[in-house]
Amino acid sequence: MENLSSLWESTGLYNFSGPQAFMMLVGFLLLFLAIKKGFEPLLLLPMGFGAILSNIPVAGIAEEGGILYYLYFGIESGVFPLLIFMGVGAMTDFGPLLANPKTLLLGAAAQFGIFSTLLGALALNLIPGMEFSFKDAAAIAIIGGADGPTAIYVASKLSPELLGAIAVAAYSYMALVPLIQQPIMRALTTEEERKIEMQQLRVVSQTEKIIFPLMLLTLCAVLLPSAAPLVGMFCLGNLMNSCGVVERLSKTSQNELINIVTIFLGLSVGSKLSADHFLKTETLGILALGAIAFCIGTACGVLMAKVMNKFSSTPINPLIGAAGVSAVPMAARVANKVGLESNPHNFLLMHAMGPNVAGVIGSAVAAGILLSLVK
Amino acid sequence: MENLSSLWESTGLYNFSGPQAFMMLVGFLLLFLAIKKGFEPLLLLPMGFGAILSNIPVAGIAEEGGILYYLYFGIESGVFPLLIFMGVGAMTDFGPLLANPKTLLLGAAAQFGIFSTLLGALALNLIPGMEFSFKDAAAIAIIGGADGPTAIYVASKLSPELLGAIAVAAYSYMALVPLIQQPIMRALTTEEERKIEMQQLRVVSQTEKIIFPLMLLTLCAVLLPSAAPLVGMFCLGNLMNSCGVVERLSKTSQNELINIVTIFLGLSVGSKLSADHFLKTETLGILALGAIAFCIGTACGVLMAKVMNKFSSTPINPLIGAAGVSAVPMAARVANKVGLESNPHNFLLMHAMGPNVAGVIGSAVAAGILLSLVK
Amino acid sequence: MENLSSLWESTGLYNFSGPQAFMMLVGFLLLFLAIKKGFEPLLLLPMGFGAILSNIPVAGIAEEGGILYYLYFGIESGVFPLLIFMGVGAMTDFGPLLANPKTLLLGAAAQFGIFSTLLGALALNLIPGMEFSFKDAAAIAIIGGADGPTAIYVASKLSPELLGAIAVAAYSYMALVPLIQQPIMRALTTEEERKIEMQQLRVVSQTEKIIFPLMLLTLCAVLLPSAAPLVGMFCLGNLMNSCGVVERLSKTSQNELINIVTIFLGLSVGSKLSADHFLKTETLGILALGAIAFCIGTACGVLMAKVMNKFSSTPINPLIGAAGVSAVPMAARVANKVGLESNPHNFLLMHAMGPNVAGVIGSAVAAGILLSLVK
Amino acid sequence: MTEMMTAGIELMFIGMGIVFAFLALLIVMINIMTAIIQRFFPEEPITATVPTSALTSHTDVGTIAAISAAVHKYRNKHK
Amino acid sequence: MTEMMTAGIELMFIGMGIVFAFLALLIVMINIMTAIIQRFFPEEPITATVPTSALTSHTDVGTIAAISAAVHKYRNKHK
Amino acid sequence: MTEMMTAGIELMFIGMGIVFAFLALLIVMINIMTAIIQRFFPEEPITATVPTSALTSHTDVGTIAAISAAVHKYRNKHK
Ligand code: NA
Ligand code: NA
Ligand code: NA
Repeated sequence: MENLSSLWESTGLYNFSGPQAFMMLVGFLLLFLAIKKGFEPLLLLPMGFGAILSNIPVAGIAEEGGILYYLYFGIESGVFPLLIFMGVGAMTDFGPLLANPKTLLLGAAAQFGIFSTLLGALALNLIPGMEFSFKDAAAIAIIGGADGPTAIYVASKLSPELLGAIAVAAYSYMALVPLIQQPIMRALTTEEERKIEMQQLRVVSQTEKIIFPLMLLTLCAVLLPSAAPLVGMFCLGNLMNSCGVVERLSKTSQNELINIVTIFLGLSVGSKLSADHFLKTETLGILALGAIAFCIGTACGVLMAKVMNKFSSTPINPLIGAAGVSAVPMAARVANKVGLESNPHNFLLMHAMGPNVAGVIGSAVAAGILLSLVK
Repeated sequence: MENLSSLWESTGLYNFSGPQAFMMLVGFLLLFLAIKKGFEPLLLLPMGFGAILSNIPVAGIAEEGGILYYLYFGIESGVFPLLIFMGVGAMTDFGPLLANPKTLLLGAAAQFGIFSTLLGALALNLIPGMEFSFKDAAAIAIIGGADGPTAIYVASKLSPELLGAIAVAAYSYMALVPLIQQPIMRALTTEEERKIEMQQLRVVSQTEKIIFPLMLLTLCAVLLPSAAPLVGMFCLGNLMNSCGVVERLSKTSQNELINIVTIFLGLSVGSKLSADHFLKTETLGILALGAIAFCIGTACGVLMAKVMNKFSSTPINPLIGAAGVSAVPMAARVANKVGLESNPHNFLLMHAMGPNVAGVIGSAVAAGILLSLVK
Repeated sequence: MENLSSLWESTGLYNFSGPQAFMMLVGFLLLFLAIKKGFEPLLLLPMGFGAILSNIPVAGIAEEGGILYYLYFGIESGVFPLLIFMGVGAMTDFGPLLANPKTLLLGAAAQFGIFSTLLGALALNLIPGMEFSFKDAAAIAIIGGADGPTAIYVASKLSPELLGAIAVAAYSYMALVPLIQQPIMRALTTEEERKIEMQQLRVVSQTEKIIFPLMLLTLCAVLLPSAAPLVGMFCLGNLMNSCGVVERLSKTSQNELINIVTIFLGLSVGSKLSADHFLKTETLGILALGAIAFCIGTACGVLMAKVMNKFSSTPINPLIGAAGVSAVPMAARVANKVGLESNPHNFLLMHAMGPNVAGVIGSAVAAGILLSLVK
Repeated sequence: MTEMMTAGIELMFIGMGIVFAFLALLIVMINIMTAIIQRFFPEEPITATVPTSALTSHTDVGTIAAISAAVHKYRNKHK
Repeated sequence: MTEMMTAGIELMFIGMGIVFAFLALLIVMINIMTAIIQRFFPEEPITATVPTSALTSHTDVGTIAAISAAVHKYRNKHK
Repeated sequence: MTEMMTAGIELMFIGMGIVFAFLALLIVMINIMTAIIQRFFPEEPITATVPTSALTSHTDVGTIAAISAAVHKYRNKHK
């Protein structure tokens, strides 16, 4: 009967701690958001499942010898987020940006969401129970970049313990972009501004699309090498797609490879949703800061667009500024939708894709700055 | 001429040992079974090839620095069998089981094949030349689960030296299911019983299919966490498929990912078919026990179905009990075939799929019990 | 302002060394050759990109902790080139070779390119500034095999520091095969010889195609086990394709798996194009020797074919001898093209595929000899 | 030796007991789940979101073909 | 230096010798194999070997299930 | 604490400055690139660059082989 009692002592029931049970509920909540609400399901589903698996007592799935322990090495080494970034690069069309390069400034402005959040995180230290180091603050700030792989890459380098909370915040708010952005966009623009029609974009030649990623990479290598891993893998994916001579590599990086890595990445990020890392007052701070970061980024993008519209020879609809936060392609779609409400003949989608991919570049640049200056 | 003699000393001919040559023949036999007899070729072909490669003298393909040495880490860490289990989960439809949940008992009964084989292995210690530790016995017993990835996972944890023989036995007998099961099924049932028609299964809603894997995982986490890695990855795959929102992940896990891992898994398992591990009296014991395990599992399933038919309000054809051993979907097809012989209008296939997937759950549960109690 | 100066000190501009900048230019040159000239783009594009990434100062992408550092392990362990070889094996049809087995001798003759280059490399030691060890010489010689994965595999075992230069040379000359081979083929054959029509090849049965890779592997295991990793993985891929029972594994190895590994392999080889390894006088020697190796291999193949034509009962067009260097399928196409110029009704392509795949076997055998005798 | 056999027999009983208990509990849970879902979340218009996996969608093609073939045959026979 | 060259020349002869010996032996083996196969296992109808396995066979399950369901339904209707 | 805030504010200004500088420089570079390309390399017929490689070209081999076989057959017939 010794066996029976040792069996009882090996049950989850005997070993469950309250926090573990709570974290499993968080995992189920993420699954619910992913499946029923359609919140970024490609990442939140494996992430939620990883949270459940890693909080099962006794099983040790996220401890040495468990599968999530081994998979996590793909994040620790930076390989997983960089491969995802390569796949995203292969899916990205720089055409709209090249046709209207000044929209890059909108992508720059929206990064104020990152740096203001950094200040906010440092300020939260005033509240008792919150304690963020400078590195933590920088890792939290990157949520404002509204770009999943960038956030995971930076957090894994600067503040691995906060990785789970940061990834959850980043992907949740990316899924909430329509809810978060619309009121801000409406509040900051007049009906007249929202009606502004933009000139049709010129056709961009294949040569330009081939040269651009190489130019971007060169600029990055020369001026901001700490952003080179992110920017480099993004440009590699983009070049594989635009050059047209390695179609089979481009397709694989956009499909099977990114799918496999997405499953592994989601599971491993979820394994950082353990009770001792997530159930802290700090997590509430991170969630709050993330929401604020998205709001500030959106606002800055819209305001920048208003300023540019004043000085530009061709009209600029301020709504496309909101797409500068990245969150490709949701933010661009929101701009399109809000624009259509004011002027049913005004299709802003392609115009908003410019600032949208500019936002990706902008947040990779900001990530490079954080990685190089925060030590 | 020093070179010539050193070359001669580096030939296989000079270095071949009898056992190595014999194991290469075993490898060729596996290839023959896979290619000409159609025995589980997806696994036996790479496994047989791995056996050949790892027994080539001098080359050291399965030794440190060789490719099979590195690939084997995927088994040692449990990652390969768990990823295969995830893919199998994504291919599994729990519909028939949910429509007729009491067939779970058939999947439970068939696990007696596992535990009786455990006793058998211990009893074999009486025969001189056989020496099985308790762990070895448990690893051999899992062959009775008739489930490839489960057998490999458990054997890699409890008795890595027997892994090769266990995997060969498990997959060979799975391929032989039609031959093994039919006489037992006929012997234990009457013509009348085989003619029993079952009620058509109700349609199962998508919500049920989404909730079920989560419920199964929760139950497993609460009661038998040691089974959680296996059950968890299986449920992840199943959920990815049934939820409908991550189609690209589900497809990749069912196709490219499982294919890649199958090649690697087969090769690495084959690398355990080395002369010193396989050419022992014990291997004959393992092969004999494996066959007995399948027979006992089948018999218990059928007998359980006969008992249930006595007490059930709706009729149960005892043939579907044989499907409780897993070996998806061959065992279910055998039940269907034997049933059709007695009653050409009686299609048992979908009814047998219930106990069939129940057998997968049952053997994962049994694996958890072995992993948690055998130390 | 301390931050500003530390930022300046972290720019690439501040840290660039001349050699690094030069190597980035080499990377761009490889991209240009791949994209604009169509030189083996599947490998030269990721390789060129890897060269750029690994020479970005500060970023440390190829140093410990960087993504290229981790990916390089796939080359160090031999896993990447062997997986590529498996995929190539799955794409290879041994039919033309089996229909006309004596063309194997053409593949043998062309390997003189390898062994004469070995001598050449040793002779180059006479030139001041060049210093090749015996291992280096053997690694350089394998360029003459005109087979990418074989060259990378051998170089990674014998002379990892030269890997970058050797891979660049091998792939560049493979892309240049039409330019290199045509003048040699014309110079060594008469118009009459080029007009020779060959008998149509018999149909080869599936059984022969299944037995052949197994026979080849066995012969290799018995006589030259050091070639077994290369030959074995090649035969595995070929068997998976020809046996017809594991179609899903065969397709995955020919598509997604080889694509993923090609991206990783290219990037990691590129990471060996660092300034300190590549910018040496030796590199010029390697490039020169590579070109010579291709020329000698081509010439020997053609001459061997002329000799065989003298003694053979059926006519042999000497042009197909040039295909013996491997460089599948470019070399075979060149033979076809040159043949058509002399006799517009003479289609040599399928006849040249025999020596072409014979060249792959031949260089794998030669690789085995080098790996076993050079220490 | 006999000690190991005793332990083996004990494990056999415990093991089969747990397997049965676990799967029996699962039956109860499934029945509860089905009851709840059928009462509170009755059959949604399912065909909106249908799981399509590479393998199962091949089946659909096969399925429709099979149905059509089977029905066709049956009808011909019973004319 | 000269020592290395000597070793290189030796390796060249040995190497080419082995390459030719190996491939020549392969020719002989191929000819034997072809002779045996053509005599004892003449050209089978190639499409004979069909893959059957856990992974590939899900389709079949669906197909048979569909037939069974269809026939069942049809029979009920035409009773 | 205040020290950290000061550092944070400094980082904010430097960071936004660099982001703007970098992307503004990129605008200039794009304009230069576009000007150069439109003047010196005007819109080529895009389909020009065709992949040629060991991996993708097996099909081509088959194609050419098929053509070759077909032509061969044709010639034989019409001799
Ligand atoms: Na952004
Ligand atoms: Na089972
Ligand atoms: Na060759």
